[in-house]
Amino acid sequence: MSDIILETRGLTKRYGGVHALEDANFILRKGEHVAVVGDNGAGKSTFVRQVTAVEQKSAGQIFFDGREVNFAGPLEAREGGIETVFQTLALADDLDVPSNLFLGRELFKFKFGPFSWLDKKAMRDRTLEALKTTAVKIPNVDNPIRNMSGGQRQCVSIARTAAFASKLVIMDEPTAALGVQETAQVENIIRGLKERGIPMILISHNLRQVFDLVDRIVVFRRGRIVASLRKEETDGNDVVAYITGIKGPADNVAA
Amino acid sequence: MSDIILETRGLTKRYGGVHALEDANFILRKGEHVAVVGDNGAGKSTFVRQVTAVEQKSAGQIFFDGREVNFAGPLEAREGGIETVFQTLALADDLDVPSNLFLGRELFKFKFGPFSWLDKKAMRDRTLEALKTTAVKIPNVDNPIRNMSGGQRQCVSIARTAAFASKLVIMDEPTAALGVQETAQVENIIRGLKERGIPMILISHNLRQVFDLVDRIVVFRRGRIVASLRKEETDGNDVVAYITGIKGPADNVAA
Amino acid sequence: DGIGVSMALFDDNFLTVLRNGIQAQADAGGLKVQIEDAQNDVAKQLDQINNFIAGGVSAIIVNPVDTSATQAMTDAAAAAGVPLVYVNRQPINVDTLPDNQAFVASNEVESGTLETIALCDNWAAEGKTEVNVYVMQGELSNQAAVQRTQDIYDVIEAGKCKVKVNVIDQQTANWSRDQAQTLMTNWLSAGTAFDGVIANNDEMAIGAIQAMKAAGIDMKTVQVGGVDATQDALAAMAAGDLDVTVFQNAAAQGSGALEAATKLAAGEAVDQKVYVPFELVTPANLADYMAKN
Amino acid sequence: MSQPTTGSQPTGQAHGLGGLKYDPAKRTRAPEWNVALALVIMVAIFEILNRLNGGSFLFNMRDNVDAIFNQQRIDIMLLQVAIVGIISLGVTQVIIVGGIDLSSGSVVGATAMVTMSFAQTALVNGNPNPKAVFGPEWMDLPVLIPIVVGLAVGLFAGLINGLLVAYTKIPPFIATLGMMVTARGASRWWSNGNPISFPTESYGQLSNGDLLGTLTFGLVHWQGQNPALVFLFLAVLFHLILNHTLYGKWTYAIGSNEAAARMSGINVDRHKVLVYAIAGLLAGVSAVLLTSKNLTAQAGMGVMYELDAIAMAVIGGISLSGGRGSILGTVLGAAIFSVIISGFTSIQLDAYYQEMVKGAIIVGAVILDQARQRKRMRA
Amino acid sequence: MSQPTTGSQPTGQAHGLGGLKYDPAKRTRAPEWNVALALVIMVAIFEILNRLNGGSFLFNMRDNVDAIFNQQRIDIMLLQVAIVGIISLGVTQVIIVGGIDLSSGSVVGATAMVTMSFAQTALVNGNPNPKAVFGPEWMDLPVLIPIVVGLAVGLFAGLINGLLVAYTKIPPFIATLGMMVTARGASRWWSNGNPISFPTESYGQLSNGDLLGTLTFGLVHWQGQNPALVFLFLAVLFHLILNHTLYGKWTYAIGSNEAAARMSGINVDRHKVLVYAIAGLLAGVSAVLLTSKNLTAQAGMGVMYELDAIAMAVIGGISLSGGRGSILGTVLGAAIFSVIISGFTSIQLDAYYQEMVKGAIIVGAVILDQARQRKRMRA
Ligand SMILES: Nc1ncnc2c1ncn2[C@@H]1O[C@H](COP(=O)(O)OP(=O)(O)OP(=O)(O)O)[C@@H](O)[C@H]1O
Ligand SMILES: Nc1ncnc2c1ncn2[C@@H]1O[C@H](COP(=O)(O)OP(=O)(O)OP(=O)(O)O)[C@@H](O)[C@H]1O
Ligand SMILES: [Mg+2]
Ligand SMILES: [Mg+2]
Repeated sequence: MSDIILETRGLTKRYGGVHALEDANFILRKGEHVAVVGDNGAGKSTFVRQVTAVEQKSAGQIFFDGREVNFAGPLEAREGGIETVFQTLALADDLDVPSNLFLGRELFKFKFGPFSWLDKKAMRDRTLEALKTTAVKIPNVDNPIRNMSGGQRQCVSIARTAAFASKLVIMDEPTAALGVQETAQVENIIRGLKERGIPMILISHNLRQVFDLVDRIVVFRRGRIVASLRKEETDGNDVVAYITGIKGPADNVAA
Repeated sequence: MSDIILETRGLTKRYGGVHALEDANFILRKGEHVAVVGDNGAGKSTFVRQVTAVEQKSAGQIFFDGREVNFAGPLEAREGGIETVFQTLALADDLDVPSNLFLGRELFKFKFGPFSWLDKKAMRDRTLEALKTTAVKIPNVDNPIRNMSGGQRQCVSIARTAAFASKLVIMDEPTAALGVQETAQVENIIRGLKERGIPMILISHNLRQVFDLVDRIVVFRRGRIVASLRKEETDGNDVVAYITGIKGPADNVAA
Repeated sequence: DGIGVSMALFDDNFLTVLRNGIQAQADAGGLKVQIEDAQNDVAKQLDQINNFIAGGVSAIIVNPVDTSATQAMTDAAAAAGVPLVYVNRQPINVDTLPDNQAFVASNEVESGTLETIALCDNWAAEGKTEVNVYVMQGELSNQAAVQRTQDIYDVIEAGKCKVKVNVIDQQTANWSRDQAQTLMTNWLSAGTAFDGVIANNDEMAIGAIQAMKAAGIDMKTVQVGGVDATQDALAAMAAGDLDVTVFQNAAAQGSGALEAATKLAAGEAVDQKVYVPFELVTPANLADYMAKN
Repeated sequence: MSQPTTGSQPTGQAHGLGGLKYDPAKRTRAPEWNVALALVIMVAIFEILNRLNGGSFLFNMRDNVDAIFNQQRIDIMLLQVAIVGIISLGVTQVIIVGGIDLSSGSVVGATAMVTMSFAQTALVNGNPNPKAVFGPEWMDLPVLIPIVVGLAVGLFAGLINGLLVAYTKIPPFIATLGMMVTARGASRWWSNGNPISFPTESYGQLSNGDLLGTLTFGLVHWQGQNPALVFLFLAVLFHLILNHTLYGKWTYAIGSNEAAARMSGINVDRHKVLVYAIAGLLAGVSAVLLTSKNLTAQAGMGVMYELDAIAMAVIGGISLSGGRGSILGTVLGAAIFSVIISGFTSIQLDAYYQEMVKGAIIVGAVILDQARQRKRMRA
Repeated sequence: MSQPTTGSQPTGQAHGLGGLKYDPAKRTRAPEWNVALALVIMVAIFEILNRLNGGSFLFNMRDNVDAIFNQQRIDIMLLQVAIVGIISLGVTQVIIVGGIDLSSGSVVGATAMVTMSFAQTALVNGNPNPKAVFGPEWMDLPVLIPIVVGLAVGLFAGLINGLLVAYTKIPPFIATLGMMVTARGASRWWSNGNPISFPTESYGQLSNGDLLGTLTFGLVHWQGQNPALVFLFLAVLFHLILNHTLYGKWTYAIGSNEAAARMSGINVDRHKVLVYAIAGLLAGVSAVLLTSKNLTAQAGMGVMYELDAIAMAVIGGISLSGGRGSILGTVLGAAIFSVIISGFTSIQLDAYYQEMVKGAIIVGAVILDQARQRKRMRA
């Protein structure tokens, strides 16, 4: 058995005529934390959407946990063990916090197919615990998520992912909307994942954070992977040089 | 004439039983740039929504440009001269970039009430110019905004506000989703506003950015304004102390 | 107090005349009537009857949506002891009605039969032996439509028609002039030669006429028949466009029903069955009907 | 950085989890309250109008009967909405899951025709059944057969709706509009437009009987007709299911944000099929009760029921964009509907005006509901 | 930090503004293409079926007429959808703005009744008009009066819809459902359910005339009946308005994201009123043409038109959640509708099957459209 948990070969995604992701070869080892950085529109979220099968890739292969996978949708990806915080948060606005946290993984009093009886109390209690780990303040967890602030929603989403983490965690800009305290808390959660040996892909525009948390930095530019840098062998200026195209493969711009 | 452009007295907003904003007394002088900081859920966006009349306040008074105002809606606020980048972006997903940029302020070939003929070419040209100022890369401005990345959307929103800035600009976490380059560019836009003497309220969780850009920092905590600090007289630790409640008015927590 | 009336459908031209007949009679007699529209829904009609009973009316008149659905209504009224009169359409349980129920109705079998035979006679008079015709049906779920169409085939099969009739096509125009116009034009666009149109009602016949006139067809060369003898139909007949229609005395049915209901409410005995016959209308006797509908 | 005092303080205190002041007494009231209020107002208006005429809308005015309420009025008010109400329970779920069902009325029509064909009796007054659809060997079947057939046909139509919506991704409005047209065609085609009548006695008893007999609570009597009993039973059943089972949670989740539900690992497509199938099944129940109550089946049965069912749900406070609404609301909406129908007859309002006023009342009830909700939000 | 080479490179080159590879040849094709394709397929199928019977669906088979196409078929196909098509133009705009209009059919009915009352002629075959609504002084009015009355009544109904939707914030489904019920009631009440007939000759000429005469393009002839002319004229007009004026831009913007439109300073409420008012006005136009074509007005006129109009728009690729769709799509949708109607008659399909097949075709057309759109997205 190799120690590679996720590998993509030639992963490509086109939207109509837009080549949003081209020929991405990416490797993630067990226990490794990797950051994906790049300009807006560089294709980072697109990469995540292909790996988690939210969209169907145009070309390429994905290997997960030792075998080639072709997830039909995010459901299968999650069942395979990939937990994701998406950039556009996957929350049901009309439901309260516990319902969102346990969405798709409800706790039951007794099971009976779709008509299984929910254990609301247990879900609520465990929600309050999970929220503590993110330090977020929510006045009333029984209110629908619709009315919560950007940061509060983000924290619900992260709490969910952390609580159910298994083989691979992906977070797409998890702290973008967070305050100082909450950001620190989420960074703690990420360190906790590292300790538990759970591999992770972190997408972030915050280079300070990236250098704090991960082992390796992968740079996207114009839909392509242009660099993969070990943290010890690089620095902020170097990364920015790759992001902006000063370093790296020559732009093959026709015009 | 006083030099105060915006003042709120006792501004209060309750959602059902939640007191999201209480008794906010806030002053902004002409030409001044003020940052609003605070935890997630502290009431920052709520404050913005009351000032711009997206919601109707529960109590309190708002004075703008020398007289008390009671805007009926964001339309009036904008006509009054307040330009805003909202946290939830105000973009029409099915329209292309130029249409979004000029939404509510279209250019015409000739005017005839609602049936005025649009000057599409002029709007497109001026859009390309405006986007240059934000350094964002958008493959095809004629595509609907629906398909753009988080950062691209954010830039469209900022480009719009910057292009039409008049008496007061409010930005609610404008760089949260932006990359390194784009953030730098937006910060340049904000400096440009300062030079043009346009007053501004900037909401941000990024203290580095706040200290770089503004004159004064107002701290929100649990729905109340707990501090207003001149940049020269404070530092990061001090601000964080107010945000987290170590400094500032004692918490009147009952339990 | 008062009398409750449940009509099958307000939008129907013929039933409107009947309804007006009831109202006129009631006004003349100083009676209070409450007329409801069942909108062609059997279930709604049954509910209306129950609502009348709850409101304590002295008698009920029903123009049944469905003549085979009357048992439930009869039961409901009988259980509450309220007299009931069926009008215009013969209830299926006509032979087993309780004493305080009656009906004033016409036999739909006559309408289509009179219409078809008259058209056949006209073709025969023109010297034809074999004719090609189009048949326009009313709403398919409506019994009058089903019965009047059936009448056509019954006449043909029973040999009561003097010429050989070939039905080129039979489609529904849902009682509507507009749909009939469209349907007729579509038929015309096929270019098949034909000798006439048999329609289940006058509105559709008029729609067909308008389409044919728009296409430049000489109305003397085709026979068109309808049912109802509405004012529009009579005018079309006077203009020489419509050849046959059938008159049903709606006003008489309406007033007759109200009379029976009042008597039953007062505890008097009445004839349990009253038939009002259909009457054939052709240009020859057109003048007699001008003022009737 | 120091850790602030957050923790899980029980809500309902002066300060919630986030330290914001929280005043539970002022929390937004459930929307069902507004609907209930509208219902009471409407009943009161009709009562007053009736009193002006010397009658009463709800109360017993006859000296010879020992009851508080006008028993017949109560009976008919429950009975007349029971059948559309049952459809509305299914439509409510379809709307909550983010869809719409325009086909329910037509499905009732088609199901009625098929069901009744298996419920016919062989002899009518000693003569062979004049409306026979099949031969005599298909007559006088045990009552269970038409019931099963009815439920199966409804379920089948619902399944098709669900499969179309879930797997072809066409808008539910279109899928069910197509089903509406098709099912109406099918109900006409089944017996060439002829009505189908004369069911067996036991079939007729389904709706016209009263399983539990007349229920008496002191001076309040209720005949307890079967359709009304079934309606109330199903309402309670689905209220529990929507609030306490996985089915309910997923239904709300999908309606609230389908993409999120999908990403959360809910099998959205399969669940949608289930919801539409249940709605179809309820249309089947409705068709059985309807034909049994009227002792006939007609191709035109159920016309416009879909709009009435949707209107009931909407008056009950459902959101047509999905994710919100409740069975309780729909039942209250049905009650308002029933009061309107019976109320108009009781005050002898001219039928010409009834439709006009009915339209205005539907709109008015929803406006009232919305206005009160907005007001509470602002307070 | 250095400034990268961005700038406004014209799109359509190998690299767009963002430096991503951009291949314009593969860009998603306009959805109208799929609808047009469905139309062609459907025509082809009917042509083949007709040929099997020795006839032709579209082409002229008569030796004595010198034309390529079956002129009468083309004429009726244009005429039969013109009137619902005009409504559909308004419904399209209402759907794009994020609403729905269930009232258009009933508004046509009510408008027809009122309009016709002012279009009556005094003498029929020498006798006084037996259907007279008003006294003789209100008869034989200039044709302009009923036209203005018709447009005004339609506009008024549309205004009410718009005001309800915009200012009470109730869902458009409910507002227009209320209007649907109310308008139908009004059309019955107007003349106690009696039809109103015998218009003046000039009024009848409105629809039955052909203003431009028969239009001939080589061997292709078209009678150019007025309703079809009006429909095509209005379609072109609103196509231009939606694509090139402020009205169009705002309509799409509000449908796409109402909150965003509001925050951008669009007077959303006033604009909605305008859109619904225009839809009402178009229903008025439709009512005038309909009564003039049929020379009568009946309370039941326009029943189900609203669903046909919505179906046309949806077949034309509109999104019921607003923000997307086009007049061109709706016109193509209307064409598909027309082909279905005429096609069925041309192959003499039994009426009982027509409805069933029609439902399937509506659903099938939309499935095809969706499938092709998804396929292109994936390519
Ligand atoms: N459905 C779509 N159709 C067309 N283009 C799309 C679609 N989705 C994304 N794109 C384009 O693909 C490119 C990559 O988008 P992506 O969301 O992956 O960027 P990103 O790297 O995540 O940026 P950000 O940091 O701003 O989130 C963008 O130019 C975007 O406009
Ligand atoms: N419509 C609403 N109904 C009920 N509560 C609401 C509503 N809108 C906001 N709140 C609550 O009010 C509080 C303040 O929210 P607000 O959006 O102003 O926070 P914020 O300071 O902008 O936070 P962030 O930094 O996360 O954006 C939050 O606790 C939120 O849950
Ligand atoms: Mg992204
Ligand atoms: Mg905020």
